[in-house]
Amino acid sequence: MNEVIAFWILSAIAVLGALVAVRKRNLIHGVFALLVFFAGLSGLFLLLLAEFIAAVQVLVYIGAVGVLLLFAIMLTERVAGDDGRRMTSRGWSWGLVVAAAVFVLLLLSLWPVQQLSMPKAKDPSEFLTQISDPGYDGNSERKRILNSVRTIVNRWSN
Amino acid sequence: MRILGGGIFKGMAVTLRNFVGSYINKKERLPTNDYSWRADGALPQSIGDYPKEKGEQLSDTTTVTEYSRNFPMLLHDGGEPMDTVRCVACQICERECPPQCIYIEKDYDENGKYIKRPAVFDIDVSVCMSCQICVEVCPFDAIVMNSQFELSTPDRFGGLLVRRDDLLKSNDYYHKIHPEEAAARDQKMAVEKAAKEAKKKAAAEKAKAAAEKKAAEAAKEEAK
Amino acid sequence: MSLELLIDILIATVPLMLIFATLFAFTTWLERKALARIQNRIGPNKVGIPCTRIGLFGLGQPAADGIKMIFKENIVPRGADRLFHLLAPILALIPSMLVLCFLPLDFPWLNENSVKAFLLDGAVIFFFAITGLNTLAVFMAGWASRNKYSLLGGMRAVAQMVSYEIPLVLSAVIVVMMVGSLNAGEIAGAQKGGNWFVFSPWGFAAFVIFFIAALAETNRSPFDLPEAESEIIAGYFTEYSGFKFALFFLAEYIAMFAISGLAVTLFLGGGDGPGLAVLPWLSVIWFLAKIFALIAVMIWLRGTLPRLRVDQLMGFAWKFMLPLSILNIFVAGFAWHAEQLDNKFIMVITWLISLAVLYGAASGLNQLNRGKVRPREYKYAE
Amino acid sequence: MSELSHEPVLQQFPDAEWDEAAGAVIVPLGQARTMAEWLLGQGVDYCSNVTGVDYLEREVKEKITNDAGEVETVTRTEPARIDVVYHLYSMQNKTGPLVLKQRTSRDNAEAESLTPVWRSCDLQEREVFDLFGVNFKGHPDQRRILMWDEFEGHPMRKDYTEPFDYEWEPTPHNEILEKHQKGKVIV
Amino acid sequence: MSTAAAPNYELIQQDGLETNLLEVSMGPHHPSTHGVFRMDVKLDGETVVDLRPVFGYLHRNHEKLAENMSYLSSMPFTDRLDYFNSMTNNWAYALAAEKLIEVEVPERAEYLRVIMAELTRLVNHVSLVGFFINDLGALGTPLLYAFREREKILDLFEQASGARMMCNYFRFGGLRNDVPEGWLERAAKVVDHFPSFLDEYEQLLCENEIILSRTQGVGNLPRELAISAGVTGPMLRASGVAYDLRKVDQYGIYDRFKFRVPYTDGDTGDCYDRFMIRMLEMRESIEILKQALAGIPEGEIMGNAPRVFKPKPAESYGRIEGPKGELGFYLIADGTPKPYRYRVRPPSLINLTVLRDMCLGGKIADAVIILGSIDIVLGEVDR
Repeated sequence: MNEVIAFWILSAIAVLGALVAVRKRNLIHGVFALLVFFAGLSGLFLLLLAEFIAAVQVLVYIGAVGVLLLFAIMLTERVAGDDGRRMTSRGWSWGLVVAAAVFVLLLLSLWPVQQLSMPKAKDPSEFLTQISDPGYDGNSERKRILNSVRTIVNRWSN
Repeated sequence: MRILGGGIFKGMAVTLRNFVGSYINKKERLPTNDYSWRADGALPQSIGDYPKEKGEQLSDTTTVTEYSRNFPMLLHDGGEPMDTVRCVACQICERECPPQCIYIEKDYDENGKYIKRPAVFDIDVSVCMSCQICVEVCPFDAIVMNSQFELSTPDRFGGLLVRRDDLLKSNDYYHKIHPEEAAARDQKMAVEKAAKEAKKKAAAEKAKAAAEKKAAEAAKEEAK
Repeated sequence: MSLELLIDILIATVPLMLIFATLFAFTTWLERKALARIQNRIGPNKVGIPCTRIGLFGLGQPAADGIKMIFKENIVPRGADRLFHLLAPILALIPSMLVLCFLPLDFPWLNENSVKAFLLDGAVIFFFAITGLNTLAVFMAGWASRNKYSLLGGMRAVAQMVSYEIPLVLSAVIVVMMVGSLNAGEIAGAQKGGNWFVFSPWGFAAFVIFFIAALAETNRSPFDLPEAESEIIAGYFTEYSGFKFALFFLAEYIAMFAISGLAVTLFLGGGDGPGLAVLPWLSVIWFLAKIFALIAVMIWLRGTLPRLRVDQLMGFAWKFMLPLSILNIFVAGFAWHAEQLDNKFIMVITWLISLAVLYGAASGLNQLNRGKVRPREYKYAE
Repeated sequence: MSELSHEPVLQQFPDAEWDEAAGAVIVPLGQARTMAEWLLGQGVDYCSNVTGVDYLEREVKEKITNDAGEVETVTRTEPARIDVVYHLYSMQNKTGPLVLKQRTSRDNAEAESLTPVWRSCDLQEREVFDLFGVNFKGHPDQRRILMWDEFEGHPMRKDYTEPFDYEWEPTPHNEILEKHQKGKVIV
Repeated sequence: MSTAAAPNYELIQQDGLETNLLEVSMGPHHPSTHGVFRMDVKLDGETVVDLRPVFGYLHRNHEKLAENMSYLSSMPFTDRLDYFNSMTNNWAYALAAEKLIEVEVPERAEYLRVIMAELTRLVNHVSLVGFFINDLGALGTPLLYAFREREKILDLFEQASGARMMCNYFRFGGLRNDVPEGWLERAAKVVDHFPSFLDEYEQLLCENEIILSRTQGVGNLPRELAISAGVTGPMLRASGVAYDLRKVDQYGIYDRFKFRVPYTDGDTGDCYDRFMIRMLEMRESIEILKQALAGIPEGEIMGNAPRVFKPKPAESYGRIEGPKGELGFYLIADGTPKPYRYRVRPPSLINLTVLRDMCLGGKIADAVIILGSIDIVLGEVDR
């Protein structure tokens, strides 16, 4: 139950962050919203017991990509002021089409993931003992995640 | 060969020495809190634990050191202040005061005759810059510097404009706060007084001699 | 079931936060007092027990400061981004609090399961990932204040933190390499019995690099450029007052504890120390004592050194620390192989060679970077 | 320090006058820049002090010996003027001072800027411009320096009168005290 | 001479990519502008591309004030010019006025003047070094050590003159009063202790790698520019000109003392040189102080000059080697008790002429330390 609640909360955060990132006029606000989205994503990874990927998600996306974005904005934009420029380009309809296509692709690739399912831990504390257990094989988890990623990629390329 | 970062280590050694020294060798390292290196060796009165408890007043003789000066006071020679005040309201100090902080009015008796003392003598402490020029130009040794420092008040005109009666201090008080200077001033005054008296005496004798001469001449004339 | 989990989590986290918040208060007092003594002053000595004149060496000062901070007016400049202005101190505090969990502190009240909740396999990686968030908080504060000094401070901070994270991580890599694990508990365990990593040439070099980079990461003197008082007022928290400022202050000190704690874990043997066999809970005391030793050095440095200039700071990170820490990784690799041979003589040779290589490289890099900078002679005219 | 003789200057520039009382060379009109450049070539490399002096129109009583050989007191009117005074030294020869004065009228005060010759005149000439209202021809950046840009008048002129809102704080007596009691003076 | 060319106040244009410049107004409220001084700085990133000093916030028209009061009355106002060095300010003014009234200064007074002036130099240089290192970013440690020693000297000033900073001690023709009994011994004690403090100070600062790399090659002032811009004092000597008025003019009784003037060979003239020249000058001041304290005679302290006087119409220019540079007073007497013209030649102001030249191209942190190494006091700049 717990992980389900956590999943929904984190998903909500991620989706909201992504939406705000797209909608915000102010670029800096947008970047920070994007970072919130990354953070939510990292939480989702953690929920999948992919702690390494979660850490890397934080390290690379929030720590490096986010700062890179901020730097880029800082060096190209007038950071001290937010000039209300057009936030949508003229070819937004094409963008909509591409986005819809990507969404459909993702939707198609979603069903095998459900089959993979999350680890069936009856007891949440088992989660933790599982991690700290010396015999716990982190590799198998990673493999599982990798497999799912591979499946998605395969499906998409086929 | 220079050690890598040697200058930084040297500096750190100095700060460490000072850190330890401030516990061991207070005389050397914490001189502002240890006055034993001073000539008189004593912690200045009233500095010791400065922020006093509420209601605990600083005494009238607060002074940082006996050399310090803060703002002027008027001297009198004891007794009823206005009887023995030295100031004659000549207004030299008012004229010479660089920031123009002195205000004097002469005193007149009921007949409109000028009596040699001030009716009003105000010093605006907020304007005064403690320069001591008034003390120097005063020919009567009537104005000297006080060293009381507790003068803060919220009242700009009531508190910071010091009136004549508050400025009047006895010579004894002056001796208490600036012993060396007061003694020197007294001596100087005595010398001046003696010279004046001698001059007066000489003048009197001269007058007497002249009178005698005149008398003698008159007598002569009479005798004629 | 989930209630038990909650209790477990609370038992693990709340004391941690309480202890470090108290230590923070104590450290502010310690720093002020020590700096005062270094500068031949007395430091806070009046505030003790209220309504009495008992000073208690000024130990009441942090409490008084805290109360003052809470009741101070919260000023947000006109034109500032109100939301980010508010979020920045919170975002600064959360990561620094969070990483405290990854320190291998064996509190006696923690049972086997609960304590290990935080001893994730990738604790070290998590540590660096999460401390990296500080950068964002600092930038947020600098940007949201809408003050040119704040912005300059924020830009400096971002550049500085990003640059120094690399030598920081690279020097930690050495320990990870030697132990073969990212788990903080395992790293601390590998150094049991005085077998600390700092007692080897590569370990020492890594420790020094780590410590210097940690100074830069936490914006401590001589790398306190983001808040360089004499240049840009107070850098990114120029426009902060009251409780928000206090949060920044708290975050900075907690980050100091965290990064010192990591240094202790990686190089100074964690909770290792004498007397552990008799009293196992002493390890916590040892751990904290080591953290305080490092913080004392930080204070000492702060009392001694002026700060670097921006370009020198960057040059130091990229031209000195980075090559040296990469070289150090190779040295440590060779040393690891030499260790596998289990031969005393080879070990000694390895030690000497690595000492020579590291020192030679350091002084060579130093010479390269410093150029003609050296004390000069002066002439006199009669 | 040995004196820097004014004789060579007078020889080089016959139009220049020597003011004995002030010990200064009065620079002939329009020759300040050339004279300064010549002096710089002579090793006078250091201009210590630049300032202005304002003289109002005044009557001077002078004793002169008239043709008959009698001493006579004559009153003559000295026109108003502003002097710009330069104190020059030579750092390489360690000699000085040589005082130069540029004379100009008060109404349309104008002098040649010596900043291109000696950089030290830069801020000081700006100060003279600010406080005396002397316009320096050839100064690269003539702005007010001590007073604010919008300020009117030149405070160091002798006939300058304070504006009505001049903040003057004497002892609070008479009208000041009255004003204060009426709440007009905020002290 | 190219260096004497007019300063170019045009914005420096950079080739290649165009970036927006950040305009920062540093001051008048800024921790390290040493008072209410303002620098309008244009920054490209952190690099200073334009700098314009703005001052006048502390302007009180000291000169006009002095023209409306007697010669003696403006003596206390000279204290407030460079409030760190009231003694030397007094001396410069006294020197100029003494030229007008032609009064002899007694021997003992001359010695005491030298002692006071050199103690002032110690106070100024030691605290300047402290402030300078503070500008470099130290947490005030060197400054507080400096203040610890300064305190002892200020105590001496207080015992002699009654005030610690606004001494108002010099008079035309001598000094206001003699020093109290035992003062000379106390002064000797302070002076004897000073070198050991300087040793410690040098150990703390002079080899510190951070200070070396921060100050060397920063704010170079070439010799020709320094001379042309009328830069004086330690700053001039750091640029390689051994020009010290104590040697050149030999005012007072400076010809009797044996001391050396430290200077550089003029290759660098950067902040480090300015800082070190001051450190070395303190040693020489101590030498002078030792000689003066050993050689001071007994006797009168005040020549027979009246307190209020009317000098004959004349002009005089008196200048001394103040701790910050050449401090000059230009007086024109017109036969009244007030000076007709009273002018201060402020070394702080004139040394600021070259601020822009030294700062351009440096970082913003360099601008701060260059300003610190010039050693200005706004009381004197704005007058």
